[in-house]
Amino acid sequence: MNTSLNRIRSLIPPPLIALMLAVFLFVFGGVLAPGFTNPDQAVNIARLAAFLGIIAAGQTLVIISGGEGIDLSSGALVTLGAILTYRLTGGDDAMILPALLLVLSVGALIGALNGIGIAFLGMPPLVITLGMAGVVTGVIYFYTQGQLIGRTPPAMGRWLSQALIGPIPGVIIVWVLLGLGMWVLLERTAFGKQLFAIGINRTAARLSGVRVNLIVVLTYMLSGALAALGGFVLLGFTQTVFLNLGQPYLFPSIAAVVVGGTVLAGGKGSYWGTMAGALVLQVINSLLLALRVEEAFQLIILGTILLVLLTMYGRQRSVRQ
Amino acid sequence: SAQDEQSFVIGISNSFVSSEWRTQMIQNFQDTAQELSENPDLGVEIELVIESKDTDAAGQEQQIQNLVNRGVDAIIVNPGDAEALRLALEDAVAAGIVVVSIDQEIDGEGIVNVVIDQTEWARISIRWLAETLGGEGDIVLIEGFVGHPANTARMNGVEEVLAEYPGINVVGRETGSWDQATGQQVMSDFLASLPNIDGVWTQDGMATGVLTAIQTANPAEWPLATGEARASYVQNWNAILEERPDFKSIGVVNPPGVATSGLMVAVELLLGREIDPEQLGGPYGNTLYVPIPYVVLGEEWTYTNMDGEETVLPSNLEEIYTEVAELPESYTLDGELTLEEVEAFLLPAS
Amino acid sequence: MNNRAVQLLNRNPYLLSLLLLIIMVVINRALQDNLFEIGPLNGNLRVFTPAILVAVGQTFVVIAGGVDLSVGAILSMTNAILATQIPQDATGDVFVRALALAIGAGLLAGALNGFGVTVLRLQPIVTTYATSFIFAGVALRILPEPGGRLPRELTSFWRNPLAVSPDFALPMSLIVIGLLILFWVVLTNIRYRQNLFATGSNAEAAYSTGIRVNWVKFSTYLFSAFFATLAALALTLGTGTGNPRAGDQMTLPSVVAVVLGGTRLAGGQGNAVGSIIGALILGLIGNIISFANLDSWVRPLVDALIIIAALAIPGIFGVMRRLTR
Amino acid sequence: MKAISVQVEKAVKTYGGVVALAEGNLTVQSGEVMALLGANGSGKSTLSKILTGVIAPNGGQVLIDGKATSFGSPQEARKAGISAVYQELSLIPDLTVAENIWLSHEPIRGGFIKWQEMRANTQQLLDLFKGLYGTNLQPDALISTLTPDERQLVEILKALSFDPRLIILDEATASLDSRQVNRLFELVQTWKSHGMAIVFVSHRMEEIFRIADKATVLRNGRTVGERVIAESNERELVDLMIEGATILQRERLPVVDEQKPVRLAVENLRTNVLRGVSLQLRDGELLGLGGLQGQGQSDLLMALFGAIRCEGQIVLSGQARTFHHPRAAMKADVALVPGDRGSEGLLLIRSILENLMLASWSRYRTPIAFSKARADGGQIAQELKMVMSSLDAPVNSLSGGNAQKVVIGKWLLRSPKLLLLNDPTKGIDVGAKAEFYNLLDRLRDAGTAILFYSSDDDELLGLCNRVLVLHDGEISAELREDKLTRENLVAASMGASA
Ligand SMILES: Nc1ncnc2c1ncn2[C@@H]1O[C@H](COP(=O)(O)OP(=O)(O)OP(=O)(O)O)[C@@H](O)[C@H]1O
Ligand SMILES: Nc1ncnc2c1ncn2[C@@H]1O[C@H](COP(=O)(O)OP(=O)(O)OP(=O)(O)O)[C@@H](O)[C@H]1O
Ligand SMILES: [Mg+2]
Ligand SMILES: [Mg+2]
Repeated sequence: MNTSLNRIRSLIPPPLIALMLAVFLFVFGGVLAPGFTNPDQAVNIARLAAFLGIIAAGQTLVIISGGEGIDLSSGALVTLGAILTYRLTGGDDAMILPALLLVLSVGALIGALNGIGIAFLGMPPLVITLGMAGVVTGVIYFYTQGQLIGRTPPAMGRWLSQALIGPIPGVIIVWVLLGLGMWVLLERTAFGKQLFAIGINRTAARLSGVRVNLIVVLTYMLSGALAALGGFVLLGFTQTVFLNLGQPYLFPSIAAVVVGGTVLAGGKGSYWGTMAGALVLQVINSLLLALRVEEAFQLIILGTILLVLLTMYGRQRSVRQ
Repeated sequence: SAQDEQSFVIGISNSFVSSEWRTQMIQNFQDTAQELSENPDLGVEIELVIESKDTDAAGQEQQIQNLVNRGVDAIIVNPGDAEALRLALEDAVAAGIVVVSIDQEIDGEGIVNVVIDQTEWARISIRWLAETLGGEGDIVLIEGFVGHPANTARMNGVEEVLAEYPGINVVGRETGSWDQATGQQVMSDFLASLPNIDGVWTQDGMATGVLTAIQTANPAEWPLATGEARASYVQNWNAILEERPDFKSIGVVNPPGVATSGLMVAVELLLGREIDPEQLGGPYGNTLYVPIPYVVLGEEWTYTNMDGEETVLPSNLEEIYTEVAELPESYTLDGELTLEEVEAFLLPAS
Repeated sequence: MNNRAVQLLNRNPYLLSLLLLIIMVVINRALQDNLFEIGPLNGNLRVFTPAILVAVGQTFVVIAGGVDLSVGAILSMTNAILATQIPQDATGDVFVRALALAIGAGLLAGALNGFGVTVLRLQPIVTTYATSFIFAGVALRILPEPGGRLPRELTSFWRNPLAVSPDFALPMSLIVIGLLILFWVVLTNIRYRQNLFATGSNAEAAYSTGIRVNWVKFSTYLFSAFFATLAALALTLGTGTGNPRAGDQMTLPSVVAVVLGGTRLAGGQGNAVGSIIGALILGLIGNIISFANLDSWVRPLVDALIIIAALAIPGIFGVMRRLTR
Repeated sequence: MKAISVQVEKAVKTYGGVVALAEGNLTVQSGEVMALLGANGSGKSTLSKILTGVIAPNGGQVLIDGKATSFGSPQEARKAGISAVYQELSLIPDLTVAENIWLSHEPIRGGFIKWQEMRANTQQLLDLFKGLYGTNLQPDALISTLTPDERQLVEILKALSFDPRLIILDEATASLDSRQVNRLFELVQTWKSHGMAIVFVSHRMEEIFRIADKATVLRNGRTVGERVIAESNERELVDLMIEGATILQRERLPVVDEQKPVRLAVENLRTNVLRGVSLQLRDGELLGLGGLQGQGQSDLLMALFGAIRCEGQIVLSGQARTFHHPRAAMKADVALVPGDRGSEGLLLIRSILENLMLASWSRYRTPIAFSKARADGGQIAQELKMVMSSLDAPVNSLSGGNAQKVVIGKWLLRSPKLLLLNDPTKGIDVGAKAEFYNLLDRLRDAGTAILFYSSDDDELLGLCNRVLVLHDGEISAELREDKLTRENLVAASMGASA
């Protein structure tokens, strides 16, 4: 079993496995739950996956950067991004762009603080980003005093969430563009190549002239900005904000990255894997719903599926060879 | 005069902040404390100590202990887990502290609960849905946290009423975790995978998410959806009516003002008044039920409760819309008892 | 700072934590006069005990180079078992049976984690994330909604201080903390300790030295699950009831407590006593904020800032050392 | 000691598609030193690890005292009396010397570890190398604070602490200085006389002829022969190891012409280890750095490359420079081939191309002109005669020698003016070394200034124009022309000034 699994793994890259699984589950879902497999549902799943996928983009970079990289502040930043957009635009379409710029900057700033803590104070990413999540949440409470004042610009719902080109909502187009951008960043820029390098071996990277600390800080900045962008986009979907809007997306975004074959240890992975991972998770989610499985069993099934997926390609080297 | 004013320190313990309902609840506490302090008839000076954060049962027990250790005169708690706080609150009662629980009922010695009847609250909207559908159709239910007492009470109400409508089929039931975005996702999924949904029953903030999902999917025939009594929902409702004059919904108020009522009860108890045992009810016999203030409706409707009593609920959407048009979207429609109404719960002053 | 102090801190990072704890106690005492009176002391320590126990269990996993994100769910699950298996009229043997059942279920959960990490060779963080769904689901199956009520004798036994003499009482939780420290001291003097640290520091080297690395890793998940079960016991006795989501907010703080206690997240270095200290620090921060009379809308921010500052202290020391050298 | 005879027959080990060991045969008895020879990647370590139970073979068998045995784990091998000094060391950085040596067989009473006894036993073992290590090496010192040679000693003592009947020394001398090697060889003689069997792996032929009784030679994972050392010679063994390899007999090189421009001038350089080093290096000169391990050679190279902090003056091409980061040094056309290619030079799971390009990506614009990068990478691979399946294969699919070529190729792509080499041939086989020497010649002829640290005296003698010997962070001697002899090198290494 072991070697045949290995063979499958070496033949088909994890992102493709994930994508195939998503398609399979979607098609097979129609057998289990009649009516599940239809174009509306496909668009719906892709739309929901897009939000998750966009939020998981920064997480992908951070995980690739290695050093036990993980960004637990992204959930809180999603919330902050949405709340800032909501308040700053106040429902005015003309304010969308300025708000977007500000949201990205704030996200990048918070991300930079994470990066500085990691690169210069040597704090474990898990811990500092968790702490930062607390700080961002604290900032949100302090900033809003619990009162969510503002409004969503009507254009955001139209452009992002509702059907824009044919039945396709804008967010899916945004997602695909982001996917292209991420591919260029990871595979066709020096930054991307250096990111993979620091994910594997920071000493070797440094001795090859890579400014490790700089790349780490930039990566977390990007992660912060992308999470905040996720909040911006999500506002187009929810139309209103609330204080823990983003938190439910945090762990699924990490799961999407891992299910997409990006190695948690760093140095190996892709964003299109994450995109496939987001689709898988969303199909599973929707399917469980369509099957009317009781919540307790939904959790058990979800956990089991994750374990099985990971076993297919998330295995580490054995100590004994 | 100031000399014979009695001053009380009252502790508030709240274990969930990430909700505007709670924000408004806290605001109500603060406003009421000030009003009562300024009320010359009462002659009290109230200082609030507010412990409010997102936390679990252990964290809320710590809040309560800290309040006790400060030596407060009364504690008003909105419990995250009513049963888990029972012992801690009984200890507080034993230490001579007045304990009032709002929003949720606690089964504990010496604790007074001040709540609305959650079961009845849910019965109103589900009956409206069933009647408006003409007793026929496929509906989905989107509930809050499975296992949360309030959710359980509400779903009991839903089931009781639905038992009277055999023509209504529940084709989907799922939790939206009392989370607007989750509610929206769940509804999107329902709309995509269930071809003909005639109606959707949901609660609280999830209703906004459900409505957004319907707007986004924009099926040929919109399902009939229960709504909520919140400014954002009323504003949205009003906006939709301009394009779809036949759009119908309902918003049953779950008032954050229960805080005001709870605080008044606590103050009266501190002043030595006693509760009229006749007024106490509920599963544990220690609950004062605050009436549901009103229901938002686009057209008049006659509500029949389980005992067959009929109440005519007026069409009030326009009036309410003008009230809330300029309020923040998150504002929850409210209602609270007056001091006189609270007095009615008490034995006459000796 | 003189060299020996630096070296001492380097080799015993939990000393820094101890210092931090002392500072927290002093601040808390300044704000709260009755902190050391038996009532508040007993209450505080009792409330902190579940978090302490979870953190101690987490320490084992972290030292061996892993992390257990399922401890909260295991706590929920065993809390559900205890609450459903101990009725209000339970006798001693019912209690013992329920406890055995809970521990059995906890160890089974730990074994599943250990299986995922050692046999399936999955990354600990994702394995335990995935299994946490399973355990949370089981918890919800066992106890669909919060409830259950324990006999009052049981809850009183745990909630009230143990009267040692007419004028001296000892919080039960203090006894538990004492036992935990004793347990750690014993453990650090047996071979298991060496195997544990070696595995976390360099698993391959440990393996070629003849250490059964997989068993050691496996055992750490049993430890963390076992301590999560004990935490569930403490919680169940403290609240007298069960909640299928009781552990939701216990997992990440346990990792923070472990790090605050000077244990290295990358493995190979650590101390369970430090984790106790870390959990106490987190608890006291909550108290301090409570007694500082801050506006409730700034509290979460202040809370988070204090925690992040505490976490950053070792790093800041490191930078200072580098700059002054 | 109970006598032992060990036989490995037709052992096979594959990793996925990679055959690490195709047919490993080995026989060794009590009282015998068996050398295990072979080029890089020929399977020596793999065979050793099969013997110690660390690796599960895919085929073949191990006979201990004539009985077929299969070790399920290292502790089973140890019970049979086999222990090993591993090439990549098996030490735990966060444990102390004593804890490491006694790991998994700590002295205990009633389950509790007897710390005092453990320390005392450790001291006893350390005394075997008395006087040959620094004051740092104490029973209570953390492994992470030790120098490479001290770690190597601890690894040896650890293997010894199991009281083995067969001990495998896998390149145990690679990081040791000559005095430590001498001492080890004395010990080996004693062990031998007590009836221990020894398997000795080394790339230094001179050592093989000093200590081994027999030699088993591996080529491409296959045992190709066994020879009695006394009846064989270097030529024969090398021919067995590598077909058609030539052993370089090199002429002593002259000192470089004073007319050549000075590329590098260092004045009073100090780091934690260096205590004031001054030197000059001209274009086209290959300046050797000699001395015992850890005397500051690495520090000197790392400091010049901006990888560690230093004080003092560095003048490069006539300009005073301070590099705060390797990147700055790179921009000034300095390159460093680090000492430990696995941990300092390579991104093991990434492709050969990415490894080659790591220092040069910025030259290919954004988005990266990939076809150009690929062409350049292919060219350098060809120049270095890299044996590989494709540029996209991961670096960890390469043998040691070829992996080292990737590290060097990475810098050749940037055509450095000053090349710093930190013991680049450590653990590289004879064939790869010869190619590397030719490369150095070519670079030097092209005018590159090279600063070359080697732990192999023969290399320093055969390759360099001049050699500076470091001792205790200072230059103890400069050897050139007829002063550049083995005797002077050894003497200067001990601190004697020539
Ligand atoms: N072997 C290693 N293991 C783990 N982390 C390492 C290692 N080597 C380097 N690092 C990380 O890299 C940092 C040093 O990187 P470097 O100084 O190259 O980056 P930089 O700060 O961007 O450079 P500069 O600021 O000088 O331009 C260390 O602080 C550490 O976080
Ligand atoms: N874990 C592994 N995965 C894949 N291939 C491996 C692994 N370990 C070793 N190999 C391959 O097996 C072959 C034999 O390796 P081995 O380490 O036994 O060689 P060696 O003779 O000890 O070489 P050296 O002289 O460089 O130490 C090499 O080609 C190596 O690349
Ligand atoms: Mg730097
Ligand atoms: Mg080898």
